Amino acid sequence: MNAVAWAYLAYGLMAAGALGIYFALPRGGRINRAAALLFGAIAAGGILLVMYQGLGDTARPSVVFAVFSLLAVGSAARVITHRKPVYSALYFVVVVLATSALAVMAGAEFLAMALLIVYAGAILVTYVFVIMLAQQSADDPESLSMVDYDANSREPATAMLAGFVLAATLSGLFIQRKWPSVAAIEEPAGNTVAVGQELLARYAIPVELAGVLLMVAMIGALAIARRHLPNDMLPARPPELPVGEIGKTVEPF
Amino acid sequence: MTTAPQLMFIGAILFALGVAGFLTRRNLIIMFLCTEIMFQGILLNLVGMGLMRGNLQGQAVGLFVLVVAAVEAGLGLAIVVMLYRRRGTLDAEKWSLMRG
Amino acid sequence: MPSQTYAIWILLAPLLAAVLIGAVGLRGLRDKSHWLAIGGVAAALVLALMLFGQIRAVPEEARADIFTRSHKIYEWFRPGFGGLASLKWFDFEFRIDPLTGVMLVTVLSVSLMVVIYSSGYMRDHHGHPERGYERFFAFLALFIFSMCLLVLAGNFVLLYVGWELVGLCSYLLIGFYYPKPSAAAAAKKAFIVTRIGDFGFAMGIFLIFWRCGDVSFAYVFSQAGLAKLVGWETPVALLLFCGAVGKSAQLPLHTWLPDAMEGPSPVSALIHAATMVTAGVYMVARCGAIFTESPTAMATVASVGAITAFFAATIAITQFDMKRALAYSTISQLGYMFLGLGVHAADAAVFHLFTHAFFKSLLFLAAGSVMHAMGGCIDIRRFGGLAKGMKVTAFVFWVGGLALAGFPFLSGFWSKDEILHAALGVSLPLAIVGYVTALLTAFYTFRLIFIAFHGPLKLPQGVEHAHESVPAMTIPMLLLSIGAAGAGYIGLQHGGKLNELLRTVLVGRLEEHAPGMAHVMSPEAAMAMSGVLSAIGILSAWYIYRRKPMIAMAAAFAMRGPYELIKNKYYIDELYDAVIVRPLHDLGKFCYGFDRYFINALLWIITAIPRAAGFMLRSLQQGAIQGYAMGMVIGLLVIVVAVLSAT
Amino acid sequence: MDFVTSHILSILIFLPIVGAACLWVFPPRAAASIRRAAFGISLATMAVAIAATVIYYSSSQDDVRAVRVGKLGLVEQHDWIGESGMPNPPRERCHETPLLVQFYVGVDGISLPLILLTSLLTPLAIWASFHAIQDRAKEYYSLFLLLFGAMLGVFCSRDLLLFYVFFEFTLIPMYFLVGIWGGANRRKAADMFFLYTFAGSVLTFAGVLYLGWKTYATGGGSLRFDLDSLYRLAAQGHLSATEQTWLFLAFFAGFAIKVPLFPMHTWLPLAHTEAPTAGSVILAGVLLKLGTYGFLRMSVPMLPEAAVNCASWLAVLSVVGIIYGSLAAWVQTDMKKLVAYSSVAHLGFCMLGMFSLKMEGLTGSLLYMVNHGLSTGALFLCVGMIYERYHTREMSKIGGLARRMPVLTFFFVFFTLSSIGLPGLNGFIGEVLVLMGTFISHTAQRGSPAGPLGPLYAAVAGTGIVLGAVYMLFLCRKVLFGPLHEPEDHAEHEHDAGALPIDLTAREVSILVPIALACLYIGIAPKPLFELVQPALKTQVLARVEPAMKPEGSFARVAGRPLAVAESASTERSARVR
Repeated sequence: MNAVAWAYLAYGLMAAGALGIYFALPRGGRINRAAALLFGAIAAGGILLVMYQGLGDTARPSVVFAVFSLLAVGSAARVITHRKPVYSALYFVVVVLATSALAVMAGAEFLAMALLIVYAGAILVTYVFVIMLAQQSADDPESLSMVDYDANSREPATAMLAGFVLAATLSGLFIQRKWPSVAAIEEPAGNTVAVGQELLARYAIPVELAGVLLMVAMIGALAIARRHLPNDMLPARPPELPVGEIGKTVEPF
Repeated sequence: MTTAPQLMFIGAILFALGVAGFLTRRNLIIMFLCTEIMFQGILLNLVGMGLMRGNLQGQAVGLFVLVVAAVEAGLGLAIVVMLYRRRGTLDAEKWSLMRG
Repeated sequence: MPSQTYAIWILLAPLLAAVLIGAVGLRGLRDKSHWLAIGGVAAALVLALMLFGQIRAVPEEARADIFTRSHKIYEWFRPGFGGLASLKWFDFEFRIDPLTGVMLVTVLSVSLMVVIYSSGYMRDHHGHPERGYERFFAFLALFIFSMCLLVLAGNFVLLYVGWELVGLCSYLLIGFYYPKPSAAAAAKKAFIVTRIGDFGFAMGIFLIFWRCGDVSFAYVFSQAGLAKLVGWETPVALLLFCGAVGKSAQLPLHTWLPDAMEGPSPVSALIHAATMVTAGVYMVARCGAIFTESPTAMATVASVGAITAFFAATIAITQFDMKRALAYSTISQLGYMFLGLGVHAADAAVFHLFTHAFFKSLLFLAAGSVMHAMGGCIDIRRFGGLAKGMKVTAFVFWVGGLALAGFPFLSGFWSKDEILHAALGVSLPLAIVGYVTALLTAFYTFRLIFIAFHGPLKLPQGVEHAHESVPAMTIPMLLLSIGAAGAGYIGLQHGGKLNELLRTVLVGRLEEHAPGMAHVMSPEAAMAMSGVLSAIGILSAWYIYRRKPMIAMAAAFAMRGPYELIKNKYYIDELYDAVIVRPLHDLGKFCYGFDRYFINALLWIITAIPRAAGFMLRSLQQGAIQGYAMGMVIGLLVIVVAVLSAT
Repeated sequence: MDFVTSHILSILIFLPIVGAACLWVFPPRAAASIRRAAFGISLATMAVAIAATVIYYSSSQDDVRAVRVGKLGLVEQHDWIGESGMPNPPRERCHETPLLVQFYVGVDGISLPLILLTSLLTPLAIWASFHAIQDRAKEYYSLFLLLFGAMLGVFCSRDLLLFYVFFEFTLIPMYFLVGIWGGANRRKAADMFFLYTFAGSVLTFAGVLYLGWKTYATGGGSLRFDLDSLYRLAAQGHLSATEQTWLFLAFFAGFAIKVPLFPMHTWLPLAHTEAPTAGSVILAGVLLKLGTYGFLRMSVPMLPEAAVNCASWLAVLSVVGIIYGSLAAWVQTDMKKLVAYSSVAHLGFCMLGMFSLKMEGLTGSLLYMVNHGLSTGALFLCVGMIYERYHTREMSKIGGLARRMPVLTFFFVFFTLSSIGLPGLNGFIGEVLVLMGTFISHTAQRGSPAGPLGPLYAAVAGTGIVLGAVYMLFLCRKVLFGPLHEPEDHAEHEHDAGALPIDLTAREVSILVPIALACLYIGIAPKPLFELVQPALKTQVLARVEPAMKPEGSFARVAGRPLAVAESASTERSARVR
């Protein structure tokens, strides 16, 4: 099969996946679970097929690689289709785990660990906290029923179309591409040391800037979250001394 | 021979999934999760590109992606909390002050 | 002492007085402010007399050189830079010659009298100064400074400076009683109407500058300067004459002068009779070298003068406001002067200017004295027979009136006769107009005198009895009456010292320009004729207003139409208002409306384009995050496709 | 000390800007200290400006004093963007066209009077705000100082792009000054002011870029914007007549709106009326001069052919503006609006004189800029002082103030007279020279070729003198003279705490006195000013325009007596020596 045929196959598979997610998306009533599963399975199979055969003359990934790939894609699909935010968050943990596994297999151990620590350890915890903060309390009877914006999607068809076109275009790009063969990266002292040297040698200033960015964000988050009440509920400013008419009613600029 | 194409393929699919989710879900928190999925896709792509080129720049830049993701999560979620306090809802469609 | 030092101090004395009064008058001097003014003007007068003595002492053969010299004080500003010729500065320079000397003496002597008079006039009957007393003297001193500057100026631009400054002082002094709306309006009118004339004057100066490249009298009136003006004399002279018309209140710009009587009487006497209004005459006399080269200009000057003289005299007959009547008389007499200038008798014109300054300021001061006694009333219908109570005032009014009427052997007789005689030599119609006007002059002057001073005593309401003014007012009037009676003897027609002296600088005496001119009358016959005419005028006034008052009324009734026309000053004010002022004001409104409705509408249309575009694109802005995200995805796809198709 | 003297212009420009930043150390409630500090900074800047003048006067080269030959002085030249001295890159690398923008400043006799004017008016304007501005003092005064620095920068710049940056930067503080501290309709006024002027100067920017590209294309090595190179373009014939015309129009768009020339003036009455007093003073006194200065410094010498060709059109617009502005001023009922329309008329005179392209007219035009700044600025101050007491600008509501406020009346009349060109005061000199220059423009004489205008223009514009007297005296009569008439509610406010006394305070008198003295000085003994201005106008402007003018005017040919043609030939050569 030539690349063009593979590409058309991939388009079909992407369409199947998009359909599957379309059926799986929450939209008020019952979900057509069967259709979702069917199309999802077709898409998963197709992904495997493309991965092993469609990407030109590259190395064939291992079974473990394939499993983690499917796990990542499937969990991501669940994140965007699950009705309950908490479950979405948990599925996202799975995505992160799978991704870091893939990274390990690609030789990026340090990045994989950082990914695990930062995402699973920090970011996801924040998400869960926020989800808990942002749900009605347990005494509230309504909290048991689904809120409207979780139960209903917004224009699922258009969104899926956009996602499909994007995925299809990118896949087509990958499939038709002539992949170059390159030498493996030399890492005499191991991946961590190599990445560290790379960061501090080539990216020293961006690293510093990233530190600054983190600090700014921290302060920003504090400043935003500290504000308890909207402005109009704050006590009024004390009245000012009477002044001349010029510049009397001044508005901030 | 590496698995770079496969990594990038999976990354692209993750990215597309994130986009689709971002477009269709209305819960602000889930939308943020979708952006995180997109980040994952990009990370995988970066790793793949690094492999393809035979250097470590992909991984190094990947770390910056992590930083941005962390910052985005911190600030974004703070905003979400604030917005939720104001209106008592997480519905993205309720926030449309910029409608022309 | 060199003559320019005199000139500087003549200027500085009144200027310092003005500045000092302005600086300390408000706090310290108050009702003693007049001493500074009197001191300054007296000092200037003494200096002017000394200067005049010096001018007279210049030997005959040196005159041509010395009198055309320019006395440079400092460099003022320069028009150009770069070329050699245009390196020349406009200097602050003086010209000192007999004309200047005569003007200075005239101006300063009348000024001194008026300033002294004012110290009595600007008070109420208890001797308390009026509000703004010190301001009055500061302005007066400033005026005297400006007038001296005008006559001393050695170039056209400096002449223009004095010209405008006297206009300013006139504005300030007419508006002295500024809370009175009519005074404020009259001041504004005076300034603006004269400015219309000044516009022409300025254009004339530009024309001279364009042709000659210089504005100094010393150059322009020299052979070289006049050579460059060849062919351009008529426009130059006519434009300059515009300025004179405005300043000297000739037709058609005469309307401001009667209104200017809103000012205090001393101001009317000094500025609007004796000095400022004669600046036009002075200027035309000064520029005689240009005017005499252009027959057209001379004819224009003479006819404008003659027509104005007659025209104003007719109005003067019908006025009941004593000062206004005198103001029209001033216009009429100024017309005589221009007639004189136009018929190549510049020396006679300046002579008349000289005598007129005395008798007309005397008349105004006397009118002021009457007004002071009548509690501010000046309408001759409301008082009469004042001669009994106000002997001095009545006496000086008689002297001034006789001089104005050209009664034989008083000053006005000599000077007016000289003008008329010269006119006879040039144009019979103009001379006839002049003689008729002489008759009218005698008539209206004595109309005033007989109504106001003779007959049964009649006083306006609120005035118990007519009492004579204080010595501070009567003494200057008496002194001036000496001048009014005797000033003519300085310049007796033939062989008069004054005329002799003036002729050394004034260009274009009759004989030179019209050698073969036919004399209609001998000088003696002309003299006799004007004396007879003035006597007829006086007698008829006596007959009509003392003997048969009904005649005046009957005549007025019989010729209602013409009477009303003349009484309302030929409706010229109304005409100007309807033809010039109102249309211009409406045009202003139109301009403002054009701004607001047309230009801004255009702007609205231009700005409507982006506004409409925004309105159309607005629906794209949904406000929802996902909408924007969709846009981003589409953009991303476009980029991907573009990259794809490129590689 | 040497550093100071050699960097005096940088100090001059940045002192107020740094000062504006320094104001922020004060606590916001310390309004009194803030305004005192702002006033002090502005006075210091004024001192620096005077020092710069003195240094320029004493500077000489080869025993020739710079001021005598109108040469540039106090020059500072640093690369700002790009570097100078680079060779022209090869053709294939032309997409890397190097940009060269310099911080290039210098003064000559054209800019110094305007710098002095700015540094006289701004401290006085700041001083005049002491009572009127109580709210948000820190923002107000720091914006004012920023404006000060930007205005000085415009007059000092010798690099077109630097000029443009400063030129545009003045908009920002002024926008806020009008928009925040203005009158009732301030928002609209500020928006209109900003958009109007900005729309024009965007087109100017296109012209600026084109000129920069042209310097590169003709071998300048990079996109240069320094005036020396730009002047050279036309002088060496690199700009065709068509190019010049289009560039002239581009510059015209920016400058004419700023001036403002009829019919682009409608922003001015609104902005003047709504701005706070000090804002109006600066707006009229200095900001309008940026436009005329732009014409004088950029359009005329840089695009001489276009200037000669377009002069009659500009003159027509100016003359229309003179009459139109005067008439429109006459029918106003709002004092400030009246003075604002008078600015339209006055600036018409200014433009007319400039485009006579004669020394007389150019000198008059430059002096007119200064004079208008002094007299109109002072009139706005006077109107502001009345406003602070009566809270109205309507002429129908007040009248006869001479009785209540004799001191104010004195100054008001004084500046009115200065504004209508009374001899002995400043206005006269400018007016007479402008009209004189216009009048004689058409003839080639005394070393200068024939200019584009003629007596007709002067005659029509001369009616503006009469109309000027009409509307200004109308204002005086309405407001100062006549029976006393005050707003009904005035008595209630009269005894409020913090209300001003009836007549002027010592502070207000001290604000007006320096301006009055300057008016008298220019009116009576302006010789030093002429010696400063005229050589500079000759070398910087006339020497560059005159080659584009016809050697002999059409009018003179008709008259049949061309004057001093031979004389002009010899002197013209000497005039071009720099």
